[in-house]
Amino acid sequence: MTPSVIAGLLGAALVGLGLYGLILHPHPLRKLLAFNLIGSGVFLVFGIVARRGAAAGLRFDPVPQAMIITGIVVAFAASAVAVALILRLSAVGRRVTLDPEVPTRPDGGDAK
Amino acid sequence: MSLLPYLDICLALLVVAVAFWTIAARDLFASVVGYVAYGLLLAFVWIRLYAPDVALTEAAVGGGVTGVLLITAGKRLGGLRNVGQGERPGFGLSLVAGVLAAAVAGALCAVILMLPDPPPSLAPEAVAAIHGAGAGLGNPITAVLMSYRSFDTMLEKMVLILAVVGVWSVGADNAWGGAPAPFRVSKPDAPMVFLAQMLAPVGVLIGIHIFWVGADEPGGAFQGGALLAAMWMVTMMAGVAQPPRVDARWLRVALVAGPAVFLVIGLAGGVVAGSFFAYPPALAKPIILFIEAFMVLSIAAALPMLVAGSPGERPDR
Amino acid sequence: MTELWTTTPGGYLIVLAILLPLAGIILSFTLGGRSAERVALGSTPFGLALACAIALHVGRAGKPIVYVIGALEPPLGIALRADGISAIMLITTAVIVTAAALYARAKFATPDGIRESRSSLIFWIMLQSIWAALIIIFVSGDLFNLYVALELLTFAAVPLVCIDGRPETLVAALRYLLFALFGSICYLLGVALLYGAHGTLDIPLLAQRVQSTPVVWTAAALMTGGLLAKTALFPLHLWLPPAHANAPAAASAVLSSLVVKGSFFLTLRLWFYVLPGLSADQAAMVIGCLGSAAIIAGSVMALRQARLKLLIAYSTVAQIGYLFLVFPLATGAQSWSAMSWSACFMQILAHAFAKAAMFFSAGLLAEALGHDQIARLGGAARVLPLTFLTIALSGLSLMGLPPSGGFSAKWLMLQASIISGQWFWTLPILAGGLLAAGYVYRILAPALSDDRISLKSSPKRSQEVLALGLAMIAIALGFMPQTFSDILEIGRPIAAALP
Amino acid sequence: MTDLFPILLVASLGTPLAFLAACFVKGWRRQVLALQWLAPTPALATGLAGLTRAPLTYDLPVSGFTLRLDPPSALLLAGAALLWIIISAAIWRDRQPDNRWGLSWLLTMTGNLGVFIAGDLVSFYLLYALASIPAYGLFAFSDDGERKRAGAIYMAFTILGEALLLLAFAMLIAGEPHGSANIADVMAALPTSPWRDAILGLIIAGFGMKMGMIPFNGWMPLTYSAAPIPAAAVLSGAGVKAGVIGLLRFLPLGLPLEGWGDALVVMGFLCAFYGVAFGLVQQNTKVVLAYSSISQMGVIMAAFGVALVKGQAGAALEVGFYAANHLLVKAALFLTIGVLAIRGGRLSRATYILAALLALSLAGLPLTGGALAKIATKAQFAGGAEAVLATLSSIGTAMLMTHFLICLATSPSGAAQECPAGFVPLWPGIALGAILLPWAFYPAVGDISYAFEWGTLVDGLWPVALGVGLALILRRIDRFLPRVPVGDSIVLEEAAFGRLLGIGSSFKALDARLCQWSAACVSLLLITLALLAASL
Repeated sequence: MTPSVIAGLLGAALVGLGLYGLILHPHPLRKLLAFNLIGSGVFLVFGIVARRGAAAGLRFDPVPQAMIITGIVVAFAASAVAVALILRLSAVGRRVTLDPEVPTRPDGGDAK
Repeated sequence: MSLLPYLDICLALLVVAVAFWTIAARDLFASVVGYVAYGLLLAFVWIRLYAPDVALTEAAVGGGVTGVLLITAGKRLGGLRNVGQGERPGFGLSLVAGVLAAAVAGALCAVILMLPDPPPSLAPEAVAAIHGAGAGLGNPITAVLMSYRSFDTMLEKMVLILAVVGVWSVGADNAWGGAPAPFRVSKPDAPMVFLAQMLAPVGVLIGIHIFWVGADEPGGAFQGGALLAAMWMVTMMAGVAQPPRVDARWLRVALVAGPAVFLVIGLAGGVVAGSFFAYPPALAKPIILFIEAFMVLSIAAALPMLVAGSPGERPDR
Repeated sequence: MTELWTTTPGGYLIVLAILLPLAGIILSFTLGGRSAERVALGSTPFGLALACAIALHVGRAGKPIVYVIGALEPPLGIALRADGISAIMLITTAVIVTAAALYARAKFATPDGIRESRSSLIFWIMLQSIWAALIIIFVSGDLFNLYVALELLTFAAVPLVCIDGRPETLVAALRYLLFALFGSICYLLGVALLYGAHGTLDIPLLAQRVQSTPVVWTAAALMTGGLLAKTALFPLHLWLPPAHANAPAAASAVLSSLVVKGSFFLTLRLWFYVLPGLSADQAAMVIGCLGSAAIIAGSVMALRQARLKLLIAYSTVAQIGYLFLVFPLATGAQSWSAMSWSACFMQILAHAFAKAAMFFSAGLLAEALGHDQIARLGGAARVLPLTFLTIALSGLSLMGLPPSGGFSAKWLMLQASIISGQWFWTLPILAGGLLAAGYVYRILAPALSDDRISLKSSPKRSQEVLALGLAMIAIALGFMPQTFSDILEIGRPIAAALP
Repeated sequence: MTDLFPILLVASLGTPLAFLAACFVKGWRRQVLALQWLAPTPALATGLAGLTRAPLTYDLPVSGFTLRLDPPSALLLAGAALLWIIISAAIWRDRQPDNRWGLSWLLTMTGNLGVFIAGDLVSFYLLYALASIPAYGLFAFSDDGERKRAGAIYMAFTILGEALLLLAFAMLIAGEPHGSANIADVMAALPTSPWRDAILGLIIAGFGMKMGMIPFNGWMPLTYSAAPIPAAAVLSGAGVKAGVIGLLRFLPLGLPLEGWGDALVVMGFLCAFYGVAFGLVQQNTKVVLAYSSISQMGVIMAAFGVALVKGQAGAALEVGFYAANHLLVKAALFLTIGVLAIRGGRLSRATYILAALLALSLAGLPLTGGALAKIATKAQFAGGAEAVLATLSSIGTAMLMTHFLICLATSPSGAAQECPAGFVPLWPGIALGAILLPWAFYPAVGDISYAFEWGTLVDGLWPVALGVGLALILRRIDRFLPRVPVGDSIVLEEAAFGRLLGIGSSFKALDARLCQWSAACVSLLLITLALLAASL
């Protein structure tokens, strides 16, 4: 088992864990954490791709590594926007949940 | 052979365990803390993958700034009553979700083990390009980020600006123009102030150093900028510095400086070097450093603003 | 084959088209206040001109125009490539963004006495960001670059959803953001696998290298799944109706007519440009079935909505379904694939213009009447004739009645499904038309009755004319000459394989 | 001179379109609508000129549309144009309907005239839709519940018919090897098309909906009773003929097709007797006429069926003549309702005799246009079961028309307000014209002297006399007849539709379930795995 294989399996495990959390946790902040777990799992997959691509005197392929750095920044920005939305939601006194509310208005939609 | 493979396996198991804790913890705050620890552990994995640049980024962002962001948010949400805790998912759904997640992870494992051998790689091209007429930088990652995939990098900085605007946009209408508030502490702690005053200058120096050496060694604009950002956040937490108003002109200029300079130089490349985003070979390194300097500024301004949140929110008690 | 990776004459136009809105964002953000609006409005004519110039170049050259950024060739560098479909989409985007900008002036002008207002600044910056992101999506030749553009698009779209700050819009925005992030992370995972398998992310280069291996198919499945989530294909549409129905009219129009098409466009790029050589009939069938389900379920749900904007949003869910029929109908080098290809783009265009016109009109109605309850529209057509003419014309296109772009699209799609022997697709196509007639009827029939209704305020004539103009374009698309499908074929890999 | 004819052909469609365009010029609309009776004049000229000419196909430049005129369509075009001119002129001379109604009128007129000369699939479909959909505006813009209902049902059948035809047309063009949309080309390719039977089924069902074929007949009585008199006149006269021209164009008449022909014969006669039977139990004069239309369209369908069985290519003109006669007479009958209602109770004997002649013309009373129509279709209904059934249908029509005349004389009618008074002085002329005009056209179809032969006269007279007698007997037992709601089967269809709507709520529940976050995420993973499984 080389480090890259271990890291690959680790990445897959993190994706799986994250998916589970993302599907099931009712709280949006927990979902966000889960999303970040999936994200780091994906970056690990990039990471082993970079590691496997060691060649020509380099111990890694620099292109995927550059992509990871870009990806981490983007993921962070996404988390920040999501956190801002969650905080704002709780500030306006709304139950913080993602599932649709029970419609308050009766549905008048009686098709022709 | 050596102990290293066992260490790797232990590290991986530890990471999985912490990740599991993050998902499974009952308490929101506990899981946030778990996530911060997870970010730091992951940095070690990156080092084992010979990815020091990524390790630095992961430590600074994954562990550091994201940690502050989530802990602040977790603290504020933890005290609130209106967080849906009652709606635990049913057993059937948990089972389905578990099976599906396991299936996806399993498929992914299989596919990762199936990746072709010998692996395709752009490392030779990158090395050749660095030594050739390309960027003339010692750190191939910086070369890729700033030269070959400069377009991605510029877009990523645009994403940061948009994220800042997005974070600001959720504020209340009448608060617009004010400063974001969550860092403001009513009575600054003496040790915190001391720490900020001592740490900040050192941190700033280290940050600038990381950016400067990034041209040839691990490090670069993002890692350096992230450290500067952390220092600014520390000073704001300590009350030594005040968060700026969102309509402050200098803040806006600092935020856009990186992409703006990048864009102007990219355009100028069309005239001077014959192609947009091309650098004259002799001047490639100085130009890249010049752009990166502004990038550092933008990143140092953007990250704290992302953590600080929208203007005018009152801190909870 | 190296001509795929060398800058062609006119290639610089692509870079300028991207940099224009990016510079606009930077300027708008720095200057703030009223300047944001001025910058956004001022740049639209140039953007439109650039889009037309690119289309002209592509049409005249008969092959894609390419720009290699920094003269650094793929696989290490990034190449931008405008082909036939890019050119058509660029023009569509420019027209609709321009119309949205003009329409939004009334609502998002900075009020007097304030230096800068939140909603106006956000709107003008995000509008330009959406434009920039879409342009990149239409012309980028690199899958990772496309990921960043996709994220740019999400980051621009989400704040528009909650721009008025009501709690329900915040929930809608959060749902949208999280689900879109889920989608993009799936996409990114696929990208990582593709790079791991073939060592490049440049589209034509990948197309030469890909083989039918489990790695490639896993990557394709993940990327497709992610993109479908962002396109809100049924049953992944949870975020779309609340997001599109709660945004202000100008934003809804852009979100519904353009933003969802961005990720759809990428799906097309993936299947028809990256993987064209591999046969994936069954996967295409799966996508086609989902599309059919979207047509039926979306239309039925639209029929049952009480709010006009929700009805229009569900109609988008349905209309998106039609687009995905292109997967079973256009794969492989068959005689009918060009027909399905034109049908798909005709549907994209027709829906884009008709839906933008619909949302504009819904906005006008809501302002004029003070509500958007369909049950209370009785007699409204008497007092708002121009608005209802717009709704009727765009409804014509949504139903697929001639002459309209919607009709041309369905006409070609029906023919393609019959010729290809996949007659079963005709059922959802026809049923969708019938149901669409039902929901358009639900809007129009009460409005055309003789009931009395009073206006809160009369709508601005200029806004009404803008909406009508877009609806007329949707109708005029029905008269599109043959050159339209010729342009669409420019640079399509499968086209080369056809006799 | 030969070069002028294509110009005339283009003008017959171009003039109404120009009027339509002029409506959108600021300030012109009112005048344009008032003058729209001029719009069909080129179509009238074209129709008259085309009666005796060889078929002409003319490709319009740029648009890719094709126009086509042959004697059968010329006959229908001339009749329709004449009808539109007279009725439009009378309406706008008398009063100014509102612009919305006027515009619907002009749109319907444009589509209706155009459908007779459309020569390719796309323009036919377009004009057919134009002839059908805006007609909604002629009666359903109202806050009256019954009219709204009629409008909704009319629209439902129209759109359903359009959908069936769209599929049929797509199959037609798909079967044409060169991708031509020209009707002549696609019809030439039809016999060898792999989808021949599906196409014929869809064509018959689609146009059958327009012609009130059972079980799609319910909309017709509802619509005609909801529509004001002039609108009912043009819809029943010219509007329904869009279905006839459809069958004329899209049934492969030169080709013996036993199965489809027989089916059409059975269906046609079924409709013919169904219309009579259900019409006889109605009291509202407009509804009675609507049922008569169902019956007459059934006869036309049956004639087409026989032509299909026997492979008679010439049947087009003969059936076209039958349809043209019905066009004139039915419109005149609707106007009769209005005019007699305006005049009130004081009806002169002459008026009543004229009305009776007009009504019985439909049944084929000798020396009227109806007799010629019957003679024209004798090639179809000669010998065997068809002849018997055709005679029975004549008797039925005579009964129904007598019933109509009785209702006209006895039951009070609220039609007075719906009919412009301008028709009153015109009516005798219109009625006489409807009876006599077919004589002028007949030479294009056959030998006119046959109509005066003794045997022909007797053959024409006895069924009418028998029908009138039976109707008078029926009147005695009127009280024992069941009362059927207007539109008969539509009541059941509405109930079934209501059931269908119930599915909507289960869709809503499904949608609410799928819109749960966890369900959506699970769907995403399932889709991804399904795609993977499908492509491996």
